[in-house]
Amino acid sequence: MAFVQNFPFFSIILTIFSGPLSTMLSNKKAKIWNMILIGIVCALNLAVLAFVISTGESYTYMMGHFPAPWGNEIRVGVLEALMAVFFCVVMFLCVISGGQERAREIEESKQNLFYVMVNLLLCSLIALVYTNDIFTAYVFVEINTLSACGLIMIKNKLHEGRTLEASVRYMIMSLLGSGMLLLGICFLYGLTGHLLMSNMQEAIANLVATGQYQIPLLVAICLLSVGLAIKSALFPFHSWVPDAYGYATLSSASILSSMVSKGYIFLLIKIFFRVIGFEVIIGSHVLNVLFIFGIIGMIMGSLDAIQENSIRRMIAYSSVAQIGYIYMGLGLGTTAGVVASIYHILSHAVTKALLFVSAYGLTNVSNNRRDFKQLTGAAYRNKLAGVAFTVGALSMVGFPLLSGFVSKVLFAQAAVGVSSTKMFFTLVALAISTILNTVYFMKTVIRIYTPMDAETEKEKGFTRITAKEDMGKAIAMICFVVMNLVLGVLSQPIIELIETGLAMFM
Amino acid sequence: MSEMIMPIVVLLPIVFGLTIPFVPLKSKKAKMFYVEGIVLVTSILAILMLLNQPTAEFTLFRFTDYLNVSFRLDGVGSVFVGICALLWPLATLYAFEYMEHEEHQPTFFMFYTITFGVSLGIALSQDILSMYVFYELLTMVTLPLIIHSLSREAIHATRKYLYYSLGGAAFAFIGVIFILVYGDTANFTAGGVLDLVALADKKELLTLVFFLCFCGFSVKTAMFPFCEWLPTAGVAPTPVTALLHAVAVVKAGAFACIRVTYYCFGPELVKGTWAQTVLMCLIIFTIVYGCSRAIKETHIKRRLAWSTVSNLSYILFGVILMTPLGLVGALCHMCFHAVMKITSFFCAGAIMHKSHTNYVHELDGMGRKMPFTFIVYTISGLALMGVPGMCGFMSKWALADAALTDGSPLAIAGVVALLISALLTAIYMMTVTVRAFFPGKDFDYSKLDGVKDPTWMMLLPFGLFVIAMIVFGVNAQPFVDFFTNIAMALM
Amino acid sequence: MLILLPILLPIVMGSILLVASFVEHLKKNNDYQAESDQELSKIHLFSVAGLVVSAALAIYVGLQKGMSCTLFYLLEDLPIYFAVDSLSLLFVTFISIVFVLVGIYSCVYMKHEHEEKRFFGFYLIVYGVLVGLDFAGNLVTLYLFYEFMTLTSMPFVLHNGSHESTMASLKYLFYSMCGAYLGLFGIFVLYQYAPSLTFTAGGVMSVLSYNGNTAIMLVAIMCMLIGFGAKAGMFPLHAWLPSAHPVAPSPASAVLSSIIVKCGVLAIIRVVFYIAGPSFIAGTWVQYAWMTLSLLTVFMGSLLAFREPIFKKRLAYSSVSQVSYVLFGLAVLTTTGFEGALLHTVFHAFIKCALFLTAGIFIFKCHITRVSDLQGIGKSMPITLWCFTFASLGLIGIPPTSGFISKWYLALGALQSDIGAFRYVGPAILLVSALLTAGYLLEIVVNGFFPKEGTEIKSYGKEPKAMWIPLMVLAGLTLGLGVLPNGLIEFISTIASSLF
Amino acid sequence: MDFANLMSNYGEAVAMILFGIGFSNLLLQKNLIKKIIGFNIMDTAMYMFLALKGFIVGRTAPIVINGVQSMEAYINPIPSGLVLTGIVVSVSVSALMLSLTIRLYERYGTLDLDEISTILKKEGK
Repeated sequence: MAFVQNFPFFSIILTIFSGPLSTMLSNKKAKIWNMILIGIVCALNLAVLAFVISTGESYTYMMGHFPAPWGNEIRVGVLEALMAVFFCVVMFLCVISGGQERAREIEESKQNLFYVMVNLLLCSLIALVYTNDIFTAYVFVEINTLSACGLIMIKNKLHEGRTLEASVRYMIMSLLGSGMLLLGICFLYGLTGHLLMSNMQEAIANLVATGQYQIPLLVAICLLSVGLAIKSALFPFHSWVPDAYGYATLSSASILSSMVSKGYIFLLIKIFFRVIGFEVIIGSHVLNVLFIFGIIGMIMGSLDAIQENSIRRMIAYSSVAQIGYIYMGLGLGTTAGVVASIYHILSHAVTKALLFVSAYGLTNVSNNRRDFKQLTGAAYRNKLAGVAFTVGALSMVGFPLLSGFVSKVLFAQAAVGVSSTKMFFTLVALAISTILNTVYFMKTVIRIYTPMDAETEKEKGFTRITAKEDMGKAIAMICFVVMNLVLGVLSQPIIELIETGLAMFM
Repeated sequence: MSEMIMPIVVLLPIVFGLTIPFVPLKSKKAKMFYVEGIVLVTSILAILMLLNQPTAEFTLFRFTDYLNVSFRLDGVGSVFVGICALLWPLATLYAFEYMEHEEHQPTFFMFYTITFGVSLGIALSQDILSMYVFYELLTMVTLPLIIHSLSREAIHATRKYLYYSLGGAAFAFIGVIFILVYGDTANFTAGGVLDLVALADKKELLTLVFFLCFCGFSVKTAMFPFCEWLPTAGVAPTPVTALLHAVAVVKAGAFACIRVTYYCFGPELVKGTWAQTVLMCLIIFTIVYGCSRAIKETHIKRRLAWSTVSNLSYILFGVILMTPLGLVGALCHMCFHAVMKITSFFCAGAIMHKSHTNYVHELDGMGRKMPFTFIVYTISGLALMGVPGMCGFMSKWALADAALTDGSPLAIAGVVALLISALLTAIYMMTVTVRAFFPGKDFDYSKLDGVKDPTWMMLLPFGLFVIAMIVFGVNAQPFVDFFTNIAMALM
Repeated sequence: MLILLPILLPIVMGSILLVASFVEHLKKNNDYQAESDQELSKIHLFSVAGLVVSAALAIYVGLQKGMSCTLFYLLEDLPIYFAVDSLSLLFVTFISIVFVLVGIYSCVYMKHEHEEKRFFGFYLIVYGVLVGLDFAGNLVTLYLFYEFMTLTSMPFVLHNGSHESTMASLKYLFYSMCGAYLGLFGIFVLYQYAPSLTFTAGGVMSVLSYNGNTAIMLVAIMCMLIGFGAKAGMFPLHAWLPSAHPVAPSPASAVLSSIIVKCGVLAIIRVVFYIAGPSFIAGTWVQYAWMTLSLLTVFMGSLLAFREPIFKKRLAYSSVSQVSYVLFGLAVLTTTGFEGALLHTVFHAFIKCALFLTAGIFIFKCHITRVSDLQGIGKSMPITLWCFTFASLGLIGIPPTSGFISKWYLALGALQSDIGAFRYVGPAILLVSALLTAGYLLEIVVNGFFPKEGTEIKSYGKEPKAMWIPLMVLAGLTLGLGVLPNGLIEFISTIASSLF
Repeated sequence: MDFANLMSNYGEAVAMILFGIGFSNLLLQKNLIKKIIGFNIMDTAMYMFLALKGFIVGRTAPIVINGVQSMEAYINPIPSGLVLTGIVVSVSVSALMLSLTIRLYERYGTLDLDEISTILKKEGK
């Protein structure tokens, strides 16, 4: 066994133990340690990715000394490694981007606790990605939820009440979701007698072949899908999103929007492919339900966003719409659709984080007021943020050369391959949603590029800042923009990776 | 290696355009030379390319294995390249004088130049995806040009433009995807890329998709009911309205419609279906509607914009006839209308620039003060009306010829619409002329003191355009032959 | 190439005048100053000489039967082509006569209208265009000159620069354009279905060519009739005439009313008899519609003229009515009717020209525009009023004036034809209209010579020579052609015989 | 409907009913404490379900006594383990929720989430 194969486990262990460590460090040291840690984890996962690509096949990694079907396992394939690397990178950028806000908004004494949450979150994400054991997955889902909740509620001087309320709402929704998830897992366990994904799949294939327990199986599938859908804020379970994303501190908001919900979706995809089998899922028609809600979400999210008067809440609503895209892709029920969804996970993560970071950059120079009126001319006050926001917005709109375009193409192509009703709805929904996206994003772009005359600016006490004054954000924005372009222009290798990864799932 | 010239032509204005705000040229004049230089070099290269007619393709980059951005020059593309390459340097020259007193000149010229490159990109695109990419880019790079003055009106107009354009593109996108998935190849092929025998069971669906796609692209061409944005966008500086909203942007829409109809879905698929009927009805309605609105409109540039709406639908009418002759007519009008409309817009711009008037009723007596401008305006008006001997007549002739060869009742209705629109054109163009030259006996000319003809930078383009209008009108055969050659490839 | 000379010469000469006027404007910064007498006489000499030379050339060319020339090709199958035939000769002759006479008349008249350079410039150009229209050898060329005629004659209406004239000129433009585009529609259709657009006596249609497309071709021809009928003042596009004529200078109204409306007739003749062929529309709904419209116009025009108090407007309505006589004569599609129509074309040109010139003299000398102010005018200007009287008699159709002959032929043509009730209705309406004509014209004569008692009779002095001589010539022609019409009738019957 | 089947699995049925009660409480109750109670009921129901699944009548805990090594004698230990893990999770979640509730109560003096929302809106932050 190659040494590299240990790395996934190492990264989980490293992150989980760095949590307690961070509590003991001072704020500054905690920050530096976290940066290093994420860097290391990223490097480890990169090595894993390279290894898996070079061998061309996935491997399972036994935890402890019990072999399957009893022990706990980690499974590593191309897709898992890719997601892990990706999450690390985005996490890194999200954390460095929010330094100023954290210093300003979070109480001095609680700042290092933020890093604990980040550690736990990263740990749970990586574990979710790699695990081969469904109950382990459940446990890490809960850890994920708890740490995300921590990120939202962390003592925020500006909006304490809001964040508290938001985190309660978030928790309640999540608990509903995890309750259903757990029930689903119990059902499956009861049906199959296994917890390891590969074994479960065999058992289920057996069940399907013999025609036994069809109804419980269907119930289990429903419970799992709905549970994870609730947790990932699929319409209509999105009521917590705008508050949570809109009032949490910058890093939290970008982390939550770009990764937490994506982790759940990835888990769902994994369950579909690795536990239940995609054929069975397609046969169960659960996908149709997801598809419908995905489409409604796409439209409703955008409509809400249009009415929104605060830039952050607008971006949050846009997330709801984008989650809708992903579920719509899943709902198409083809591999191409799933590839598109996964690609959109990447593209949306990059774009949404970019939007949050740049939106903060813009509100920072507008007295932290986020209603649109105050944002007039913000792009001149913070030029980099203006450009970055524009890029993000264009990507959301599906402008060619940016990542959003490629995922749109992939969705549409996937849609053309399926039955005509679904295809029709998908294409029309894509078109309408594009228009709606245009409406609210480009409205904002135009707004921030409309100059405010110097006097009013002075009167309101708006400042101008350059990129150097907030290096963290500058670096993050530049990196996100570059990633966006890379995803938009050089999509081929990434799509291929996703496809091989999915093939390994089968 | 001759195909290398294609990316150069496209990228040169884009890359050098980006440098305009940053070049360390102090004097205004030097900057002017720099801008004009870029445009001229590009135009010359473009024309060289047209003469050279490279046949090979050039791939700029790949999205995926089968999705890429690549260039190839073909007949229809040549036409569009030709229009852009010939009009842009003149328009730039005009813009120098017009923009004299405006702010943010470097930014303006930056986007102005980039737009040139992007338009050429549309013309040279080899496949529908590349075209779509440049098409979207065009929307974006023209955005700052419309919003230039940053007034409330301009912002409103820009938003409208943006929503309409991107909304249209979103529906056009559906068609793009279908072509990518079902087409034998994504590259433009005369007669379409769909294998109708193999796709026999999908005909209905493909027709629907064609309809959506055509509607999508026709947003830029301001087909009813997607036409409101064009007059609103008239708030932009005149060189922009003239060049972009009479030539590049709207013609890009028409060009895209031609591509989609004749080179992607193919006339064979759509001909005789409900899609053709519905589209044709819309187009015919637009032809008349645009003119009627032009008559009602008193703002001079918006009036011309409505006239553009109507005239663009002439082109679409040719396109939707789905016959080679129809394509000939469409291409004719595409070329000729570019010249005519850019002239009238430039005149309007010169008038607005020199006299700071915006409304038609304020133009009384101006003809005496700006005789050259108004004479040119009148000539362009006559051409638009389709007086024989001017280019407008030739394109009308070609379109009517195509429609009557087709012979269906709708096509004949289209011809009637053309003529009604010509009459309405006479009304809204000639009233201005007559009132400008004959304001009434007691007109007090002292009101117009200080109003005079513009300088050579504006007059030179005028002169050239007038010559062009007459030459095209009197000797249209070479053009028609050229277009016929293109269209014959469809047979 | 000789054929081009009479077309281009006046156009070039006119352009020279226009450019000169334009340059003058630029130089003087738009402050209008009346031309000096010396300058004026130069202009007059230049214009009249130009007119005479071109007229001579034009008639010479007209006499060269079968001369033809292709100028250039708009498209391969769309040549700008000129050819001379007997019809061209007929038209070009009376056009030239009228133009020269009116030209001479204008030299005096235009003194009080200013901007003479511009007037004569356009006057020459219009003449060139009209000659071009006559010599047009195919439909497209005809259309080209037809449009140019509208555009170049528009400045006549605009001439005095008042607000009403602007409005009237726009009305003129839009009506003409509307007509032209209707015509263009027909041309589009004929281009598609007719074997050729070149004028051929008797029409170019063969049974093969319209097989199955008869319906649309008939629609097209109807469109062209209405369209070109706009210029000829035919209902429903007649309304421009009464607006345009009163505001134009009188020589211009004379030309508009006697010549330019006839170009509508020419275009219709070319379409019906040289493209479609009389047999193609004989007995179809087109013929009946055409007859109905023309008769309606005849009656309506006379009626309106009868009620009209303004002199020039009354004459304009009279033109509406009289030109439709011609159209009715054409519409019956018989040899006699056709002869009558052409005769009436020629006669009406002279008569109406004379009438307008009279009106011009009244305006010039007495500043009278209303009919009621003409009481006793015969006392101070007997020559003018006598000429007017002869012309009126001609228009009414009282022998031995020429009008009688043409109306005789028209009525005969109608009676000979096979057109159902129209055989009798037509002549009856013509007769009623003639009575109305007598009513509205003789009223002036009677009042002029025998003023009502108690009216104060002003003395206006004598009319200038350059004005009454052309008038006399025209009145003389009215009478002379009535007495000795044979040559003309023979000539016209050769044209007619080639068509039927 | 095969009620016999239901009767023989009455334990599971009860668990499901409890789950439903807990779920609806969590979803519908306005009072935060009642919500948390609902959550606990829901989770407990789940553990009951798991424990029932893991128990087979006549078998003993998987600890080798008297040298009996036959598979038939023992139950599978994993469900019990899962129950334990689950309890840990739910306890920590409850703790977090309670602490959040306390902070909200301190701040707003009410446990009604909707009221809190109204207050927040009034504050307008």
